[in-house]
Amino acid sequence: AETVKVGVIGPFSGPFSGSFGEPFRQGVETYVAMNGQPTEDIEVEFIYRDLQAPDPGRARALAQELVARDGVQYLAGFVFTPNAIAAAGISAQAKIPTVIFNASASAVVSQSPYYVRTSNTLPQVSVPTAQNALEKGYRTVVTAVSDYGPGVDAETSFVKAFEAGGGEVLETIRMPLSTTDFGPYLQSIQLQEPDALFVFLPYGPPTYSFVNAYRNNGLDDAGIAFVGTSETQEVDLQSLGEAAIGLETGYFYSAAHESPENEAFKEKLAELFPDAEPNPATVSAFDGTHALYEMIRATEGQPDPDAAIAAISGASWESPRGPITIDAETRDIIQNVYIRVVEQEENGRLVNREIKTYEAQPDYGVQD
Amino acid sequence: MAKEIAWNSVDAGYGRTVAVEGITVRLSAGEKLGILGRNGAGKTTILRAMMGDAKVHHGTVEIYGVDVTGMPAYQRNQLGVAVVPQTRDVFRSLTVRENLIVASAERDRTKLAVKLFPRLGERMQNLGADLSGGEQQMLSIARAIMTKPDFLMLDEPLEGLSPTLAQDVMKSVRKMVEETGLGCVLVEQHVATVLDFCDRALVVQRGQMVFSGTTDELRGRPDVLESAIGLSAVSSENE
Amino acid sequence: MTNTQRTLGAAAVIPIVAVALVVIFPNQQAFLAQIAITALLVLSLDLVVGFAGLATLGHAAMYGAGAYAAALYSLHVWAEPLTGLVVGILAGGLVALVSALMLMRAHGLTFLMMTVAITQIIYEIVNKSRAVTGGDDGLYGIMMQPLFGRFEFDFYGRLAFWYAAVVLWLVFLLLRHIAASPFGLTARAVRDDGGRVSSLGGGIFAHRVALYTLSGGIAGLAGALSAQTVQVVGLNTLSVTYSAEILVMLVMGGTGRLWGALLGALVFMMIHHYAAEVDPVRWMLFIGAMLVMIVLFLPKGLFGGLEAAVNRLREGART
Amino acid sequence: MNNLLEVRNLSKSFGGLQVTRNVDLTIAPGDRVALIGPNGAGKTTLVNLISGVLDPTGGEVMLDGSKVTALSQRQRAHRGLIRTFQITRLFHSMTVADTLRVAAIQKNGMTYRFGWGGRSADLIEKSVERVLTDLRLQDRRDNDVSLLAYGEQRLVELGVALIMEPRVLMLDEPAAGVPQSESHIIMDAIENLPAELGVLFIEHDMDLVFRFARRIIVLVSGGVFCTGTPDEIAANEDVRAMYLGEAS
Amino acid sequence: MLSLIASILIDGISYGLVLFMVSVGLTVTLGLMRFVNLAHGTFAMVGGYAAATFVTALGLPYVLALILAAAVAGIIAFGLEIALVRRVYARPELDQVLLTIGLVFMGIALSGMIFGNSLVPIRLPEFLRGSTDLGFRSMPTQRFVPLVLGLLSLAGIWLLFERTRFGVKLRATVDNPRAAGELGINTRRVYAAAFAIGAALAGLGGVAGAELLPVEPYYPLKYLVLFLAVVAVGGPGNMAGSFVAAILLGTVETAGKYLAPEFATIALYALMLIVLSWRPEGLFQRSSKT
Ligand SMILES: Nc1ncnc2c1ncn2[C@@H]1O[C@H](COP(=O)(O)OP(=O)(O)OP(=O)(O)O)[C@@H](O)[C@H]1O
Ligand SMILES: Nc1ncnc2c1ncn2[C@@H]1O[C@H](COP(=O)(O)OP(=O)(O)OP(=O)(O)O)[C@@H](O)[C@H]1O
Ligand SMILES: [Mg+2]
Ligand SMILES: [Mg+2]
Repeated sequence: AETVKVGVIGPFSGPFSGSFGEPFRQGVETYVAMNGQPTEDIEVEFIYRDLQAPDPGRARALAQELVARDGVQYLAGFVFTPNAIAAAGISAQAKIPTVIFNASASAVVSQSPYYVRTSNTLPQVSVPTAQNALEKGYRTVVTAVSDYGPGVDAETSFVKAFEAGGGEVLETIRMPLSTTDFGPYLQSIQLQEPDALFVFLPYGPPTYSFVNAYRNNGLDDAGIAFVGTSETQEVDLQSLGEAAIGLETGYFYSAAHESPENEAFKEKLAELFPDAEPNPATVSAFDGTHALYEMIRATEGQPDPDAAIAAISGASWESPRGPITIDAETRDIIQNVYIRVVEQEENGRLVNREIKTYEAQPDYGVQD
Repeated sequence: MAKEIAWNSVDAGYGRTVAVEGITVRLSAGEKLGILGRNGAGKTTILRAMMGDAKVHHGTVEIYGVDVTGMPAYQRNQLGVAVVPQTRDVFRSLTVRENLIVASAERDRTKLAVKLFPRLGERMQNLGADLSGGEQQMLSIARAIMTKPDFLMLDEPLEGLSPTLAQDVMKSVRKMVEETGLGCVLVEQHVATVLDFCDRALVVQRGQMVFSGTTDELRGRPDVLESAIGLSAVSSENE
Repeated sequence: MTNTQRTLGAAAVIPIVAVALVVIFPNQQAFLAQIAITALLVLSLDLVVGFAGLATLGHAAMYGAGAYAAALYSLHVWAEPLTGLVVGILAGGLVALVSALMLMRAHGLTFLMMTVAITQIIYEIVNKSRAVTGGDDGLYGIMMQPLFGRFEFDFYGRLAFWYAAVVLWLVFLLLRHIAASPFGLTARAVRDDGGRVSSLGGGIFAHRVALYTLSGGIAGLAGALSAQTVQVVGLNTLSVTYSAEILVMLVMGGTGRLWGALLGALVFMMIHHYAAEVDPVRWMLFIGAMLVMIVLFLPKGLFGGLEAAVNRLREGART
Repeated sequence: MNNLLEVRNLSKSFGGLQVTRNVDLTIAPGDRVALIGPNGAGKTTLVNLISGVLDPTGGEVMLDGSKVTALSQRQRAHRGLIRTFQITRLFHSMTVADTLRVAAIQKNGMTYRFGWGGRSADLIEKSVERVLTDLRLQDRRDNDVSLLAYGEQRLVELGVALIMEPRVLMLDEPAAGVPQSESHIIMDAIENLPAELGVLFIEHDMDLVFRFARRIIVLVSGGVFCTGTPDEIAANEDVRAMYLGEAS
Repeated sequence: MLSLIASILIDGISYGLVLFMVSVGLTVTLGLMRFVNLAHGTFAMVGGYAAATFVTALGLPYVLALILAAAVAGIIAFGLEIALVRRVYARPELDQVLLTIGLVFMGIALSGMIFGNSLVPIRLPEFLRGSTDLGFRSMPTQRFVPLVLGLLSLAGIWLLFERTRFGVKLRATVDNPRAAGELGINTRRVYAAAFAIGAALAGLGGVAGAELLPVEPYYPLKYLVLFLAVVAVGGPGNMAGSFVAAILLGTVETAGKYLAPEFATIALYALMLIVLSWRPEGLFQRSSKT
């Protein structure tokens, strides 16, 4: 059998390994375990390369080395926008089809004609979240986001959609990434008495501190609703504990999504990785692997980048998250966005219960 | 056990270099030993070998018959040896009082120090770093005495002291030797002081022991004084 | 060995190593270019740490300044590489000069924290100026013109490597010359006891400012090389974390000797790269243990250890 | 006669402690003045005030008739006011020759030269050689200063001052730690200095003071207690009682 | 207006107390011992993991877990001191940097392998959860933990290091280890004890501050700058200085968050820059009492 190599670049160690690196690997391996090899005589080999944090220089060097030395036909992974953009030069010039598992700035996919994305963009989830806020009758909001690319994208698109729907944004706060004490922000938001608070924070410690501070500073008692996106994602959910119960968020994947595809996926994942949580990043990698398989099958394992990209553009399939499509034009993902509420199950575990669906959401794009 | 300290054919130095060779000398309680020699002859190194600051390449140093060659300095001090280093080494960030307290074997012997050096009494709350050169020297001497040693090694203790004070210090040390049976090693540049104060003397030249004997014998060896210390007119100095 | 022989010998090392690296790692030239650029940055750091005796966690401020300046210059003014390098030098030197006026009276932990503060402030400002810098998404779209109007930057990084290696080589020779000069000797004196130099009529503040600015200029040069060869500049170029990483490389190699900077950068990057390749998850354990071992067994860093080993061999050969 | 150095009414307090009290003194070309006094009398402090290490709380320092009180230590050094330190301060990572070179570089304003070569570089080498010879340190030229015996470090400390070709030289216990037998090397070196130089030195070794000084200032509790020729001072009962003791 | 100022002060001081608690151990190891201990956060993290394990896995009461966590951090540090740290006290600061960074890397990798790469919460007991009503506003109840522990450790450390012979011995040893040994001080023991105390305090801080700085493998690197800032601004080795510095930094950052939300970080670092330019030795410094 012939071997097709895929280089996967992501944070397999470091502060982002828990929320991205490990889920990437779990998603890939779960897909392979469920589907075997693409065809009988093609074997896929995944080569993992660690890239802990944004570092375009290393990203480019790793991509170059994977292509030139290791002879990979495909690249995949990428959590951070600058890394994805740095590798775009290699992808474009060496014609390497690349599946983005996360990097979420709208501009990423357009950087190389061989880029495909199976995660999401922030406008994609923020716009429906804003619509939902309007539908719930919130008229005034304050937005509080971490001051970095995704945060700014989330804020910009939320504000635009919310104001377009007739809502009023009282204040937009961008909190420095290094913030650890969110109390003061929440206290000053409380003074403005908005109907709701729109939030976007990176996974892990900031989300944990923020959610606790939201509860402990009494914003919920004051009736200021929490409107979030990825804050209750599965990797953090159990550690958030009681503080998370009742929080409402809009995002593209919930582990509690009810479908046979999701059940099968979760079952296999639990079998392979007993400690793993089914996470949005896991599903993005799972679907990304599906995209890779599609391209490999279409080209029969031969290096034919244009045919590969043509094969995946416009493709649709049923993912564990629900139905998804790769936009034929932009090669970006089109997917449902679900409004979920955190509930506690019998066994004490917390889940994101889906309560509403916004179907087939495109990337709404942001220009700032 | 005999109250004595001893260097037994000691070769000592720093790192791989050897600064003194074949030093053999014994000192009993109540004795006063002087060490003479030119700059860089190795006088300080001999004292350091006793405290473990110089590396002993060969031979042993003993305190009360115990071979202390590998022992940490604090244990040697607790056995009864103290040193007043040439560089004084006062704790610059500690006050004078703290400098004294930290060295006190018993609860608070600072009164003794003040009696010896009234000047220190006026500077109790000053940091070591702010003392004048002579005051630091006083503190260094007082501090060593605070540890209640049986043997006191003084490395050029008079340097930087005013003539009156220098005389006072030597008188006090002499008194301690006589009253408490302190053993004393004195490294001094002033040949006269050594001849006057010590019972015995050691002369080192380029790391070698070139003389060991009583000070009276040394007086009769102008050749040693001439070649190892460079003094031709000791007698006139001494008058 | 005479002095001239020694100088020639030293001058030959970098070209020989560069050729050897290309022969051994023919398909990893983008990575090799990274090493050369990092070595240049660590070299500039040695001026502050080794020659001025000041530990800093803010060296990335100048590196990043050079990178962003060169990137903006190529995007908006002229995409010619060599003038871009000059822009990088000026930007790094300027940032260094301005911060030196605040920094150069401090030392120890105070100095360290002031460099952190300055770097963080610059970082925040660049992060907030998204319209100009791209913020956290990075500044991209850089397309360099061919070098000397003839040599194209290829995606394999072949030109990038040789370009960076030659710059590194020239700077190294320059710094060796400076280290032995009256300026360099005074730097060591200022490091050992600045107050003593003032008592001899030396202006230590001005001297330190000059040294820091020189170092900043070279850091800026490294930044410009990075911007031109990677074609994307990210906020990581301005981070305290990156400053810490290059400091680790320098100390590991050995401070104050220039060679140590080169060796530290090369060895650290190689080991990091291959350890992470062998075990992308647990390589930090290995690197950590390696650093501990180096401290315990090679007190003068890798270069000190190498030197000692060579001396022992020589002595062995003689007897 | 023009005074090289003139100190008027100089005072210094640390907190409540007055360490220098209204000191007046002058040094003329060719002067060899000894500053003596009990420990803690304020001798080193006075040198620190004159050289600019410390700022006075009152009074003036004049060099060549112009006020330098507001100038830094560095600027005063440039005008030829050079001092040594009671506890040696040398560059611990350097060899003896390099230490002297550093001083010569500052002296000749070559700090910002990025290479050797040129006539001034020869000048530097020559002056380094001369001082090494004068202090009999030729054997030690390539030794690290931090590894020298203390007495030898004192010599280098002096060498650093000499290479600066000072006009007023202030020495804080230059012979402390140097054996009696070798202190003449230091004194010879000072004696061989150009005659028009003014020298102020602090010393507790009375042999040296009386042999070398032409004028002695006795400082007590921060103030000038008396001034006189060596004979006058030696004969002064108060000074004997307070400072000199039985010796001499 | 008045309530804004009150809010700034309340939030600022309570944040400052968290900062003090997480850096108090470093004022011992870096400040007093002059050991460039970049691994401080590692010991804080060890304390945090230990407490989380004691509470969650063993079901011990919070307060007991807190004390045991400090002990665990202290004991581990004691072992490391004997095995590694004591070899580098006399070495240049940069060697200490390299060693402790090495320890940090190893700590990160090991904790990731043992506890996973996500954060581990320390479950609070009922009486510390939720918020406390202050009349005009509310405050997280948990913040009383750093308040009480902060004041206790400030007093305890001050007594230990300024008022006991052990404290003077430590300062003497740091000042001049050779002279201290020659005066009969067992310098090794003094150092080992001080290092363990510093690490135990770090462990305590790791638990007390866990609501804001949650425990996870990257803890030691992520907050390093914060710890160092408190010590530098306060003046190394000065307990009261660190305390004031922590409160000051906390209050200024908090004021920034209320008044100019986006510039809170810049305000913090600008303050640091100003204080350190004005007082290079930190806010407080020992001097002669004349
Ligand atoms: N720390 C050290 N490392 C290496 N060599 C040293 C060290 N200290 C002293 N030496 C060398 O050892 C030799 C003896 O030095 P030592 O200090 O014992 O002399 P000394 O007789 O006390 O001289 P002095 O009268 O100047 O104090 C000298 O040649 C000196 O250079
Ligand atoms: N920074 C300071 N703070 C407080 N007191 C100080 C300071 N500096 C010096 N002193 C005090 O001032 C007095 C004079 O000190 P100085 O060093 O001038 O004495 P000196 O005459 O040189 O003595 P010696 O002969 O012992 O060297 C001393 O008592 C000293 O303790
Ligand atoms: Mg000596
Ligand atoms: Mg003095």
